Parts: sequence; C-alpha cells; structure tokens
Amino acid sequence: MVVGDIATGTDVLVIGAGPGGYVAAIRAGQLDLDVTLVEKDAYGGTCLNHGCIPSKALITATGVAHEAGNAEAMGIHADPAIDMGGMMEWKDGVVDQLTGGVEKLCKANGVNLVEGIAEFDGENRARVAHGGDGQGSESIEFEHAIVATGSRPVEIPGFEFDGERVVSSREALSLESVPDSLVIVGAGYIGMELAGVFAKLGTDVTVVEMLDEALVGFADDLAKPVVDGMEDLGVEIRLGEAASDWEETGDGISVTTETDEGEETNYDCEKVLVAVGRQPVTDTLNLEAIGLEPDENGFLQTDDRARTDVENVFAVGDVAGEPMLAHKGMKEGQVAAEVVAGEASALDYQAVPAAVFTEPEIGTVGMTEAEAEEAGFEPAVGQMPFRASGRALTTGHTDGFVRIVADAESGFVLGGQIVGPEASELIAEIGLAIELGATLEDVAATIHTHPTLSEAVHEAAENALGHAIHTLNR
Amino acid sequence: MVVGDIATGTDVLVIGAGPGGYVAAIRAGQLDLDVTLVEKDAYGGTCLNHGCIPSKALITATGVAHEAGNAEAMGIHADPAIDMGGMMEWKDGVVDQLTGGVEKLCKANGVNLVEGIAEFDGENRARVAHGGDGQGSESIEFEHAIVATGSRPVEIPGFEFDGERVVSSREALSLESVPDSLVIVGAGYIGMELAGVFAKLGTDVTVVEMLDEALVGFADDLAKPVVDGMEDLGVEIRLGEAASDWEETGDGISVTTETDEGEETNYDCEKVLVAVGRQPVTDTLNLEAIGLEPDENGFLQTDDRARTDVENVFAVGDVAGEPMLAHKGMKEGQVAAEVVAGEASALDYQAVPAAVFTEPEIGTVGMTEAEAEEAGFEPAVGQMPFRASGRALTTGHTDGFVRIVADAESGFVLGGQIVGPEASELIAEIGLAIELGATLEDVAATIHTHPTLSEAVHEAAENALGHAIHTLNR
Amino acid sequence: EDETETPAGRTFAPPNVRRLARELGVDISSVSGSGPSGRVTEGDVREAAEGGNEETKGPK
Ligand SMILES: Cc1cc2nc3c(=O)[nH]c(=O)nc-3n(C[C@H](O)[C@H](O)[C@H](O)COP(=O)(O)OP(=O)(O)OC[C@H]3O[C@@H](n4cnc5c(N)ncnc54)[C@H](O)[C@@H]3O)c2cc1C
Ligand SMILES: Cc1cc2nc3c(=O)[nH]c(=O)nc-3n(C[C@H](O)[C@H](O)[C@H](O)COP(=O)(O)OP(=O)(O)OC[C@H]3O[C@@H](n4cnc5c(N)ncnc54)[C@H](O)[C@@H]3O)c2cc1C
Repeated sequence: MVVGDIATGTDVLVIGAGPGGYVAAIRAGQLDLDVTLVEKDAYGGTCLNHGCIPSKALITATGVAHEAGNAEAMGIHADPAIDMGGMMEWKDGVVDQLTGGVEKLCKANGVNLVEGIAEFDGENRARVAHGGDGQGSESIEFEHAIVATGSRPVEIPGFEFDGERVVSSREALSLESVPDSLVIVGAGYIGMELAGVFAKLGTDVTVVEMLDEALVGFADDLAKPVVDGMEDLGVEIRLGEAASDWEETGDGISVTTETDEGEETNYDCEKVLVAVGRQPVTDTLNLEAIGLEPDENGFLQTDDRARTDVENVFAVGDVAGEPMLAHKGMKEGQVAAEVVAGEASALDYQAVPAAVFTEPEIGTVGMTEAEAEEAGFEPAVGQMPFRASGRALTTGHTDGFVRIVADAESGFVLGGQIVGPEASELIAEIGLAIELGATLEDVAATIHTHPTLSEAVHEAAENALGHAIHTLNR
Repeated sequence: MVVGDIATGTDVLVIGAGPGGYVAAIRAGQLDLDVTLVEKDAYGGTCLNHGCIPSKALITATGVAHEAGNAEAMGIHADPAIDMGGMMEWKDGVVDQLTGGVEKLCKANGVNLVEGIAEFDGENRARVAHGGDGQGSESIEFEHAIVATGSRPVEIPGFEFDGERVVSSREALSLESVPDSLVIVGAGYIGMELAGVFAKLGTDVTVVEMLDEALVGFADDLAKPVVDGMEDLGVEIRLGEAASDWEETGDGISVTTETDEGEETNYDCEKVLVAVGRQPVTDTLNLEAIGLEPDENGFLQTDDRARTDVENVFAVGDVAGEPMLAHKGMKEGQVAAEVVAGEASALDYQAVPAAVFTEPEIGTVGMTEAEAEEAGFEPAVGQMPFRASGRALTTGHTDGFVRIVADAESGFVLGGQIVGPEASELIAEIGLAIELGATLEDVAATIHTHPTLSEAVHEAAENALGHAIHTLNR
Repeated sequence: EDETETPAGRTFAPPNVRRLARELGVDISSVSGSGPSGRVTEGDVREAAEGGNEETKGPK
C-alpha cells in the first residue's frame, strides 16, 4: 500500500459532521460501536458554521441594539451603534466555541475523526480524499454507513453566487461592512430572518418573493405579525415578483423582477442575497457505487428507521428530506445510530416543531386546524392573544398569540401555532403535550408560573375548553 | 331600610379582587352562579398593582437598558439613560391596562362588582363599608363566600413603614427618583429582584439578610449564579446580619445590623426597603362572625377543595397559605368556584412552579433530588449547563443549567430546577411533564426546536438517562 | 401482580384521569396502572369504577 492510501475499517462510517452526522456519530460511540466521522469542511456543518447559530447570534446582537434604541416608551434613551467587525468577531467566537465543543464531544465518545471528502467505492467501502496537495486518500471499509451530507443553497438562473454581488446566506452572515441596500430574493424563513438583521443594522432592505405570500407554509395569521414587524423596520416586501436578472450599475447593481403578467421592476442595491431554498447534497458521494439513487427532489429516501433502500446504508438530516431542520436531522442521526446498534428505535415521533426567529418569532408544532380537519378530526381550537398576557405587556412585546388545536371529542392536543415573544421556546410545551397524548384538560390543569408567557399556552387550552379566564371565550 | 344601607343577595360572595379572588369570581360567573366581588382598593390586588406586574415591568425596562449598555463584547456601543419618570409612567400604563382588563372580564362574565371593605356579619351575611364620607354600607346575603384577602408586607420592629425612609416593595415600585443608595433588608425573591432593578438604575445597593444564605428555599447551586450576577452588578450582599435599627443622619439615614454574635455594622443610605416576607390579611374580616379563626401563622386552613372549616366558606390565594404565589391563588380560586358550582374539582395538582426574575432567572417545579430521596424515591438526576447550549451562547447568557429529577426505576419526572435565561418560561414544560406522569424517556423522545433554550430540558433528560449528546454524561 | 404504588403514596396519572376518578368516586391511589411505568390511565379508572381493578392491588 502506498503512503497516503491507508486502509482502515469501521463499524459505522458517518459522512458529514452537521447536526445529523455528529449526533449519529456520538450516539454510535456511546453505544460502543467503532465509528468514523468524515467531514470535508468544518465540524457542526451548515447549522453551526453557516446557519442556525451565526444567524441567531446576529439576530440577538442586532435585536439588543434595536430594542434599546426604540424603548423611549419605557423611559429608555439610547442611541446604540453597532460595530460590524466587533459583532462578527463575537459571532465567530460563538461558532468556534460550539464547533470546538462538537469536536471534543466526538472524541470523548470515542469517535474517529477524519478530514476529507468521502465517496462510496463499493458496497462496503468508501474513499476519503484528503484536502491539500499530496495528502492522498484513504480507503475505509465499513459495516454500516450513515449519509449526512446536508444541503446547499439553491441557485436561480442568472444569479450564480459570486460571494460579492450575489450572495447566499453563508456570505451574508459574514459581511465585513453593513451594506447600504440589499435585495433579498425569497421571503422564506431564512430571507425573513436576515431581512430583520440587516434592517436593524440600517440597511435599506427589499424582499422580493415570487409567490404571493411571505413565509409560505405558515398560516396567514402567523405570518402577518412578522410581515407587519418587518414593515415597521422599513423592510419593503414585494410579493408576486420573481427575480429575473441583475446587472452592474455605476456603484452597485440593479436587480430586475418580473410578475406573472410580465411586469418588470428594477431595484438598485449594493448586493443581492438569494435565499430561495436549499437542495440536498448527494453529488459528492458517488452513490452508484453503493447502488443508491436520489429521488426526483434529490433526497435519499428512507424508512422509519432512517434506512435507505440499501440495507446497511442510512441517511439523516437535510439529505434525507423535509423538513430540512437541524433538530429533525439530530433525531434521525440518533435513531440511525441506535438501529445500527440493534436497538428498537424508530422515527415514530408525532411532530417536528419549527421556528422562525424574526420579531415576533413564530413557533409551530403538529397540526393546524385545517390539517386536523383534513385528517378527519373535528378540531377544538383555543387562542390567547399576547396583548392579554401580563408578562407580554411587561416585556413591551404584545403582538401575536398562542393557538392550540385539539381533537374536540377526546381532547387530545394535535398541534400548536405561536407567533409572538419567545414563540420558539413556548412551542416546546405543546410539543411535549402532543407526544404524550395529553389532553386540553391536562394542559389547562397544569399550574403555570405567573407572570410568564407560558401562561398563554395554558390560557389557549382553557379557551379551547370554553373557559379561559383572561380572555373571552369564543 | 335607610339610604346607603341596601341589602342584596348573591350565590357567591368573593372578598378581594387579587388573582385568587378575580379568578374565582370570573369562573363562578362562567358557571352561571350569581357572584359578587368586593374589593376595597384596586382590581388585580397586590399582584397587578404592587407586585408581580410592576416589578416585572421595571425588571424588563432596566434590563433592556443594562443589556445594551453592556454589550461591547457583541460589538454594541450604547450608553442608555433611563428617565425614571418615563419608566414609571410606562409601568403604570401596563398596570392600568391589566387592571382595566380584569374589571372588564369580570363584567363580561356577569360578576357584580362592589367597591368597599367587606366583613362578615353572621353565617350568611357580610357588610360592605363603602369608602368615602357618607357612602354608607351595604349588607350582602350569600350562600357561599370565598375569602381572597391576600397578604401584606411584614414589618420588623423598629422599621415601621413610613413610605419615605422606610419603604416596602409597594413604594419601591413607584419611586419618583433614583435613590443614590438603598439598603434592602431581606434576600428573598422580592428583595433580590428589586436589588437588580435598582443596581441597574445606578443605585448603590446593599442587601442585608439575617440568615446565612440568600434566596433561602432555593438550592445553593440555583442561588449562586444569581448572587454572582448581583455582585457583578455591584450589589453588596451581607449574610448573617439582622437589621436592628435605623436613624436619620444629615442627608440620609444609617441602618444598623447585628450578627448573631452581637457585632454591629452601620450602612449609610438614602432609603431602606424592608422585604422580609408577607403575612396573610384576615384582620379586616371580622372572622368570628362566621366562626373562623386563622391558624398560628395567620392563614385560613383549607382542605383539597379550598374549603375552610366552615362548610360554605372557602379561602384562596395568599390568605390560604404557602406558597404565596399568584398562580397558586388562581388555581385555588378556580377550584373554589367549581366546587361551589358542584363540579368534581380538587386541588390535586402535583406541583406548583416558582420563579425568581433576577438575572439569571430561577425556575423550579416539583421535587429536588433531596426531596425525592426523602419521599422514598431513588432519584435519577440529569443536568445540562447553558454554556453547552447553542442558543444560550447566541444570546450571550450562558450562566446556569437545567436539572431534571426523576424516579430512577420508573423514569417518572418528579421535579426540575433551572437557573439561567428564560428559566421562568422553560420550567413550564417540566411542570407539564410532572402533571402528566411523563417519564424521562418521554421528554427525551420529544423533538425540541434547534436552536432553543428548551433543548436544554431535553438534554437534561437525556443526561439523566446516561446518553446526552451535547454534554458529557455523569 | 403489577405493583405500582410508589414511595410517598404518589400516584402517577394525568389530570384528566384524576378528574375522572373523582367523578366516578374511585380512589385513584388504589388503582393499579396499566400505562407506561405503571401510569394510571382512563381505562384503569373506568375498570376500577366497575369494580374490576381496585381490589386487585394488595394493601401496602
Ligand atoms: C441561514 C440558515 C439558518 C438556519 N437556521 C436554522 C434554524 O434556526 N433551525 C434549524 O433547525 N435549522 C436551521 N437551518 C437549517 C440547518 O442548518 C440544517 O437543517 C442542518 O444544518 C442540516 O444538518 P445536516 O447534518 O443534515 O447537514 P449540514 O449541516 O449541511 O452538514 C453536512 C456536512 O456534510 C459535509 N459533507 C458534505 N458532503 C461531504 C462528503 N462527501 N464528505 C465529507 N463531508 C461532506 C459538509 O461539509 C457539511 O459539514 C438554517 C440554515 C441556514 C442556511
Ligand atoms: C413585589 C412583589 C412581587 C411579586 N412577584 C410575584 C411573581 O412574580 N409571581 C407570583 O406568583 N407572585 C408574586 N408576588 C406575590 C403575589 O403578588 C401574591 O401571591 C398574589 O397577589 C396573591 O393573590 P391574592 O389574590 O391572594 O391576594 P392579593 O393580590 O393580595 O389581593 C387581595 C385583595 O383583597 C383586597 N382586600 C383585602 N381585605 C379586604 C376586605 N376586607 N374587603 C375587600 N377587599 C379586601 C385587597 O385590597 C387586595 O386587592 C409578588 C408580590 C410582591 C409584593
């Protein structure tokens, strides 16, 4: 064997160290499997390096400044300045701490870490090409493989990412200076979260969206307070306009959009951020060698054990399908590792929560009223507006509501939708209620601390039962 | 009958319109009982007017300013000024909105509102003295009475409240200007919450506490991050010192404390805030007329239906015993009304949560490890430090942890203790788990949104099971 | 024999089941649970109300 082409063997080969992959690897290590984790880029994947974490860090920092700068009503007078370099340094520090933590946790759980690009090279073999010149490659024999290669941003025709004028969320999260103006293509959660960040930094933000609603996938009344909040921040949201082209102008660029009717509009700006969705990464894997093929959307199909069509190959995280969310990937990673270890694990959860970290936030889990009806339930629905919540009033954030959806007959909680302060946290309780088969009465009978926002969950349950105290019953 | 002494009759007479009383009254109204609510002072009681709500409003406002003023690490440069008058006006606006809401909700649910001081005047009769000259009084016949007269601050010898030099929390929440210096007697939750507010306003704060720990009743490791946070704010906390005397000095006062050994210390300050506890209010009620007597602590004893020793008289809220917390009173108010209406309600909850709104916050519910042992369980305990939480890092608040306590054998969740960001909100999920008879596995199997603080609850449950991903398992 | 009584006489049952027990006049602490880890379910309480389940648990 030549130097640089060493061969090793492992029980479990995990490809990709994002939330799906690193959780799979750590869990496999805990279960005393010999596990090797290959990552080509950075521990923590998209989520820790270019997604969830840096975006939330910038949302916090710009939020702290914006909140204090707009609190005259509370008697607070401040004119905060944000030093972009300082903020980015702080954000990078947070990322480093977490990615370093992931690496340490992998090691502590006995995971072998390998840097490089892995591709399949037969039914039980992968080849890992190490980066850099002359670093060669490595051949790894495995019993089981867990594919966790994640996703990348979708490009739209004419808007190839150049990292300069046309950027993806990745570059947007690491800009060195505040752009004067920014067009964001796509009013999904990533576009809206970043619109808030840049608006609070003082950028003139325009969001263009092909569809005729923002935050598609979330109910209208959940999206509305977010859209209103954006407009209060000065963000212009243009619906029904597809970005069709762009060109350099004297000192910036001009982005052209087109409506269904062919009407064109031009937007002058410094940069354009394209955030129209993400697509699974499978092209680096040489899938044929293992006998797998992605489905028509590019995903690897899996069963309720996270297993692909090939018995010893699992797929987890964004590459394994919607919803492309970190916590869904973590769950799949855990289950895949446990199944490999022979445990009776399965993806048998009832609901995957989702959050949008705008101001106000959105948090959802389980079924909406319409989905419950479609599934054959006769839904009982309860709602509590935050403007009736003592805690919300004392925080100055009263937009939004908590809604809880249940089966009228049995009372079983089926879903929850929250828009408002801390929605991303409050949704956890409804998620637990759904998984446990709790009833509205159970939630209503549980004493909630006063004064908290979580009382609104309690109150929504009471409202669904027809006897809320702090709001009128519908 | 003379003018000013009219007689009316009611199914349910509720005395006191705090959280215990107004909830009882609204619920009774919903259950189609004829209900009369008597309040001598202001709708919403201590909680809305002089307690939970105004304190949390000031905590938010001073927190917003302090956070922005101390965010250089995030790249934020601000030097916020707080205009005390503006802040108090905002706080009063919040209070007015909520107390107005309570009044409206009472009316909407058919509650008859009567202003005045109620006292018993026989087995089924009360007399309500209206305030002001010549307003006379009113006699009310009732089938059932619900006593919800709440509590008032305890005075200590030598420190009678004068509203000027020696103040209670009530006056402290309405000061017109920021005191240069303040001695707070009592390091309970009220004292500590207000210490944070005044320290952030720039007051030189000293807390003196007779006992040798702050936040007695909360585990040491929960209190510690709060005490450390206070010290970072410049608050001086002196344990083992009892306030024994005070006197006027030239331009302020001097407060003397004494240790067990008789060692004295003097503290010069502008005002002294005494927050050593609260005592139930029964002295306004003429209890003998109905055949009731408070117990040795001044409380009205009740059974699991909130009923006193007198068949048709109920007691709810602070007057009915510990814990003197608004949400406990609300639950009792609801149960009392339902029992009067003939429903099968009872106070059969497993746990009453509690929160301290300091920085970091504390949230607790159910049993600690020691309490679980004492009750005969063999506890399994799991913990997750916030410094390992991605969400906590992105908010800049990483002090503290989530702890979950369960029965090792069955896995049933018995309690939770949280200190850290949003602890008051996060505790809700553990509370629901306890009421439902959920197991550690149930909490661990529930998908929690990434990145959120609620993931720390999930992770603590995983840790108790010995397979946490994001922290090492003990 | 399924022994579900726990230290301190604590019975693990969700609030809706506790309420049902009160409505049916069943002493929930004497019902043995068939739910996860011995949690008392609605079915257990209904069975006990019909005289089935309550006696099956020995005194402690
Ligand atoms: C701006 C932004 C914000 C987001 N915010 C949230 C949020 O708040 N909450 C949330 O739940 N989700 C959020 N997401 C989505 C989240 O980041 C993804 O769902 C998550 O990262 C998916 O995890 P994964 O493990 O499947 O893949 P990834 O995190 O994408 O990781 C895949 C890893 O595999 C590596 N890799 C790929 N091919 C190979 C190969 N052949 N060999 C070796 N290594 C390879 C990649 O380098 C990468 O590190 C956000 C995404 C973005 C872009
Ligand atoms: C500074 C401070 C902060 C607090 N923070 C919190 C917190 O964050 N969370 C929490 O849960 N609790 C908190 N509390 C405690 C909370 O305020 C009490 O537990 C709650 O108010 C008790 O409710 P209640 O209905 O029993 O009595 P109260 O709210 O005290 O109301 C009793 C009412 O009865 C009226 N009354 C009394 N006698 C008569 C009579 N004879 N006739 C007519 N009316 C009468 C009074 O005027 C009063 O309005 C705080 C308290 C203080 C002082």
